[in-house]
Amino acid sequence: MSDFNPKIVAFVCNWCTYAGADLTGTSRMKYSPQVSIIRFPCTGRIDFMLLLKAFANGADGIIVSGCHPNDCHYSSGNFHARRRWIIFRALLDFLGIDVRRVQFSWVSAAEGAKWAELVNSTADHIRQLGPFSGYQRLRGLGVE
Amino acid sequence: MARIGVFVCLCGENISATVDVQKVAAAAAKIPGVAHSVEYKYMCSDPGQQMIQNAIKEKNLTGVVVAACSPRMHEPTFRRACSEAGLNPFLCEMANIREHCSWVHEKSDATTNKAIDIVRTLVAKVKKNKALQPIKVPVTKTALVIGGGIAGIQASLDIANCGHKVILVEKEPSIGGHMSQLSETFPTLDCSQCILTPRMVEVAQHANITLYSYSELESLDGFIGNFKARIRKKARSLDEKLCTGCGLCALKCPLKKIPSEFDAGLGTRPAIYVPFPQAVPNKPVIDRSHCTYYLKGKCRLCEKVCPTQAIRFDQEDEIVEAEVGAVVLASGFDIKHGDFFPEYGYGKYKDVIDGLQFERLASASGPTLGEMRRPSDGKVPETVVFVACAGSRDPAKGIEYCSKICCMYTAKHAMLYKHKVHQGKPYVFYMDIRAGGKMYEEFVRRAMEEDGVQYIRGRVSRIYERGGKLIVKGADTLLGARPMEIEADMVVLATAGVANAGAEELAQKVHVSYDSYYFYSEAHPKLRPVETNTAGIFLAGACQAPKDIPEAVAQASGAASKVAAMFSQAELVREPLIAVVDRQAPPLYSTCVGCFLCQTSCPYQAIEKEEIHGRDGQLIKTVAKVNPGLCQGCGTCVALCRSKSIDIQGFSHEQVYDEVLALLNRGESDV
Amino acid sequence: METLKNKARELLAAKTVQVVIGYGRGSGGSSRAMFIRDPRQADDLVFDGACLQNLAVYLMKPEVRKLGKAALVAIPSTLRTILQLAAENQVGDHDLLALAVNAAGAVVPLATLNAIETHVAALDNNLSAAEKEELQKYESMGLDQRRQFWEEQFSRCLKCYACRAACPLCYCSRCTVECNQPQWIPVPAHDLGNLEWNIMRAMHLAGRCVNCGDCSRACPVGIPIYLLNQKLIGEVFANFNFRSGMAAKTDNVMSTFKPNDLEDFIR
Amino acid sequence: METENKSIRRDALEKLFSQWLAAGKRILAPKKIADKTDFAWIRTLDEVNLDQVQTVQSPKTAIFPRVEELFSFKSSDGLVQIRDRDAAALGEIVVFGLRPCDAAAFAALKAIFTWDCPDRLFSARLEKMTVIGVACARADEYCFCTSLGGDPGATAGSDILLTDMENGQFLAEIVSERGRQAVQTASGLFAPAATREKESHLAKVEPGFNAKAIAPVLASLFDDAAFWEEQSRRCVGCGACAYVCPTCACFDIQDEGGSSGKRLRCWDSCGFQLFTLHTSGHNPRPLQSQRWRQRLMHKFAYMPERQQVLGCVGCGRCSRACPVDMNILEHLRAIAEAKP
Repeated sequence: MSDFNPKIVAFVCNWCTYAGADLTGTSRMKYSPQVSIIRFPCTGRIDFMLLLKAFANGADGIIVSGCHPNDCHYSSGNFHARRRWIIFRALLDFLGIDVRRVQFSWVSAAEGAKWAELVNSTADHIRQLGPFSGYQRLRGLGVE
Repeated sequence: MARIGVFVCLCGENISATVDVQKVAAAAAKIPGVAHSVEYKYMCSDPGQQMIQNAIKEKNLTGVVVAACSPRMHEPTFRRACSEAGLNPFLCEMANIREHCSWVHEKSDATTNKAIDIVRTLVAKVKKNKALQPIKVPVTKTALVIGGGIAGIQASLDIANCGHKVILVEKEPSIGGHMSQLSETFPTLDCSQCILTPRMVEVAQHANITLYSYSELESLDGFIGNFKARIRKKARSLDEKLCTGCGLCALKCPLKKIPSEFDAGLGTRPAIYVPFPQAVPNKPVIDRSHCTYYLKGKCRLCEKVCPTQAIRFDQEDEIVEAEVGAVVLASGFDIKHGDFFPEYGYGKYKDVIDGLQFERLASASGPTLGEMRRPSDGKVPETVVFVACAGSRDPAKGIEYCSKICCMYTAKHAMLYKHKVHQGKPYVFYMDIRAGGKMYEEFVRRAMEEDGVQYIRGRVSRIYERGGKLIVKGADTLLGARPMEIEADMVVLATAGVANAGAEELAQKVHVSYDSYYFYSEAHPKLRPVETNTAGIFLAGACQAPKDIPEAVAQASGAASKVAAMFSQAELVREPLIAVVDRQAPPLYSTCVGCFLCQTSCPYQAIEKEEIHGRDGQLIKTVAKVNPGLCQGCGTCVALCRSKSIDIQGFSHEQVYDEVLALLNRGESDV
Repeated sequence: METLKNKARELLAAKTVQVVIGYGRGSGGSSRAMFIRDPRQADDLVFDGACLQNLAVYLMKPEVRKLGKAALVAIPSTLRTILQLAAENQVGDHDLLALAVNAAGAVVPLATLNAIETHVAALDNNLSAAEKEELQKYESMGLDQRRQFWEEQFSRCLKCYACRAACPLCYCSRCTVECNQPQWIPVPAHDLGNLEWNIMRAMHLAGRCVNCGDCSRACPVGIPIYLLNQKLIGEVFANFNFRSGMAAKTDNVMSTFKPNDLEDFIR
Repeated sequence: METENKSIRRDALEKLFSQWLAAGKRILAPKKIADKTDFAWIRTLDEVNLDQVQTVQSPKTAIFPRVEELFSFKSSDGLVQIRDRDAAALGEIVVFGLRPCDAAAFAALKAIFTWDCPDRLFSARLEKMTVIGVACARADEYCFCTSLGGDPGATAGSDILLTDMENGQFLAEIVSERGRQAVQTASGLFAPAATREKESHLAKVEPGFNAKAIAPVLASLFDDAAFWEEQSRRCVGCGACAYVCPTCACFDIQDEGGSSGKRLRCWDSCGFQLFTLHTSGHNPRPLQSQRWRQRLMHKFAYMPERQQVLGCVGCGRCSRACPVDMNILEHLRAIAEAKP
């Protein structure tokens, strides 16, 4: 699957990870262009439905990233998000949906290097897993 | 139909070096709804901004996407430019193709395609942007300061001196707090009351300050700029207007032997009393828990002797209501007392005292008039052992933090003792000496070198009495943990600084968060140290954590400047990027079903209950309502709401949903 | 049985309640909900092993609410539903009278939420051994095996929303599936739409579902959606030590957090 | 045409199936799935289960699929191209093992889809459908076909109706031209019928009420809110009844995909409060009782009036599928006996 270029969507919070990704840029660190960022005020804002929409629309992988515990700009948004993810992951796994497709992480505004590393390793990982056909094949099924 | 303008920036070569900007602009032009698409060398430059403004007018654009650097860099720039051209600033978005694209990828088609993806995503978003108006919240320009210690006094004076009204609430009969109990202050050894009492008087006389002493906050409702406070004025049993503070009542009161709070229990006071001579206000209060009349129904001697008939035995507590715009919490701290240290015999041996008691012993206005006489027999102690970290930094005692002030006041105590008892032998048991601060380290050195205070590094394990002496058992860890035993005449424990007994209750009344030690939590440990997470409520002094005087004063002034800044405009103007609860036409009124899960998730108590009543006045339903004064726009409630009845402006369901779809669906038109 | 009938008569006669919501005889020996407003109808009340429907669903139905204060014949899951509804501000204290039937067949009237709490606390509210065993069966499957199983199941989903309608905790006046700006869940009952609907349903019931099983009983094509609820009931308990429907006042487990929540999946 | 009577051995059906499949026909037949039996696309005879009284769903999906594509669209450079669904490309379908009530129901669907303007795709699917019914040997308390003019051995709507003669043979009544063609292509499998007597092999369904009486009563009951509330009080407003119903034809139109996608038609139900909700927030049928009334009115008053056909064949599926045991037969009896 070496010639496979995965589509990866990153849902990140504005205050930590988005700023961290900015730092990656200002530090001119390089990473895989397969990942594009969508900006949210806080990980607490990220609706699990959006992750499903990303998969349904052809995402092979997803990164969800925000402030480290206790660093949340809104003090507890990331804690609420974390609790939601715990349950969401359990459900996806139970439904046979490969949770390795979603990488959760904390990347602070100072961790430009971590962001680059996270994106590259995630891209490699998803490349190994191949296209998320298990989910994408659903599109169109059940329509006469 | 949307008419979006896309403005692709080359950023010199920062973007164009790796991204084919012509291709990006061309692709953007093909995105449905894009009416105008150009590239330019420096979009943020004046000609660049001019270019955008002209396009807005000529092509009458309904939205703008600037594909350039990070919005964290230039979003304000371009939004301002748009609004100057008559386009609502919130109809402008930035596509970050520099930090998130050109700078992090090599020159390639993939990089250009990603830039196009980003632009397409932001075009999809901006199509769903709504023109938003800044939120304006009216401000009542009166501040409520809770706590009349040095922090509360400083904050009150600073705010009042900015020309704003202040209501200062102090639960004790007099303001002054712990500082008024201190003898001298480190590192200058100037008399505490000499520097404090002028400030107290200033408070009393200040035209902008209303002082409610012997009063407590009953409740606080409302939100930033618009709080409603209810204050309980406890009955002094006295008509303050008539009372001249002559003190005759206290003189004649038959009870004299009530332990004085001010003297930390070392001195005594009558049942009707003024805590200390320089008290502000200088009006007595009857301690009903001791007064013979209240206990036995007879006496009323004070009433007879009062030249102005000011005594009011039947006086009741009074509730005063006040509208305030901001609140400063300066409720201070306390120190550990009582049987917290059984191993040190504290509370058991009269001559094992705490730091505050020593302050009173050393104070010229104290029970011994400043003479160094030990509590038990009034003898001058020959040998005094000072124990630092009594309780602090001791997980076993459940207090893991450093109380911060002890190192310094212990050095001060040892010095004061030496200055008063020249032949005396002061010893200090310590763990580490933390003397960070201007002239602090020098101060401790002086204690050691000039005043010959014996510093022993080690914990005290036990203190017990033997032949009229207090035996202090410890170890000198610098001498290979050599066991030490000192025969002392008096022991002073630098007991841990802790939150006030009422700290939790007060926090819950005003809805601020606190840590596991009941010290109040600041909004951000570094960047917002004087704010709380509840907008409009600020912190000053030791209610946040143990502090020395200069720190408490500095923070108080910081809080005061926050309040003054808030009061400097007629209304608060806030970005409208906040949550809103769905409203509908009758019969539905709102899709909210009022489960109020959102309420439990909100870090800012911004979600209120709103009752919707029919014409007949009868309740139809209770739904959530976001208080725009409190909401900070995190959106946690939005993701939690099952019926999607809460949305957040600027990151709405439609906006983020369309972003996801646009990012992943490359139309045939582009690339 | 007689005691139940008598209780119903007594409550209606004394006008303590305006309606008794209970079980009557249904088609083919089944049971069905009945709404008794006239003491004389009380004779038709039945209570036996066939009485499985969670009648709390009617507490949220305007047509029933307008009848006035109700006495509700309550099986254990109904009682827990009432508490969960209270925790979600949908029913208040003294809004209704729950009529529990204890093992001995005696009627236990529970007039306050507090009384219901006490009653529920004494019951076994864990997943049954059989339920755990069945979950185990699926958890031990391979990922792909599970995917295929659910794909086959959901491919039969009609999107008739009987699961939603039968669930007393699906009381939103506008369900997310009814939002079309944006269209969160596709309206058609194709495989993707069915999967998304079922994921959303399970997520929205996480930390709330009391495992009454009505969703699955309601499903005309027999999709075992109770498995999803039970899975999440187990996860919520294992991770957050929380069980829904035990207290009338509780911060919902999914809208609160603990600083030390599981973290090992986050980089 | 004149009905022709033939017979076919049970085991010959296997051959029949393989011939159909070989000819590219798809077969929709009752199949056991877990503890339920429902129509499914099957490949072999042993998948088929004819023992059940009735399937969960009706076979209407053969001509009115749960979700079907009407056309696809693509927009680029401001232009939208639409590609219509190619009706000619639709494959042949054999519906096997449905009950006489279901066969009769196709007439009701046809009446709706060809009423004012004939539905292109529906008509095409109908054209390509062969209906092989199997008469009812058993019935249950939910069945009431006989109250509505049907019966367990009725041939109406079938191209061929099979009756299990309980001796390894099926009586095959060839009802239509399409039936005759089916027999011809399967020559050798069908033999002349020994007997045409089938009554003894049929289920008995006692008429439950007088259908004629219903329509006028309904009209007079329209404004009797209390009556409908009483009937529908336990209804929780799901769409199960409509989705399993062989004659319910309400549908929704949905576009999926952004700049390029499909327009889909999918089932809908008048039982949903959303069904009649206006954008303004106003809902002409805000109450479940009104939606229940609409369901009955449409089947027993509006359709007879507009399409001269009843919207119900008495299959009893809605009663069996209902999570709260809304038994339609019971309710119809109550209506027939109601004194307006």
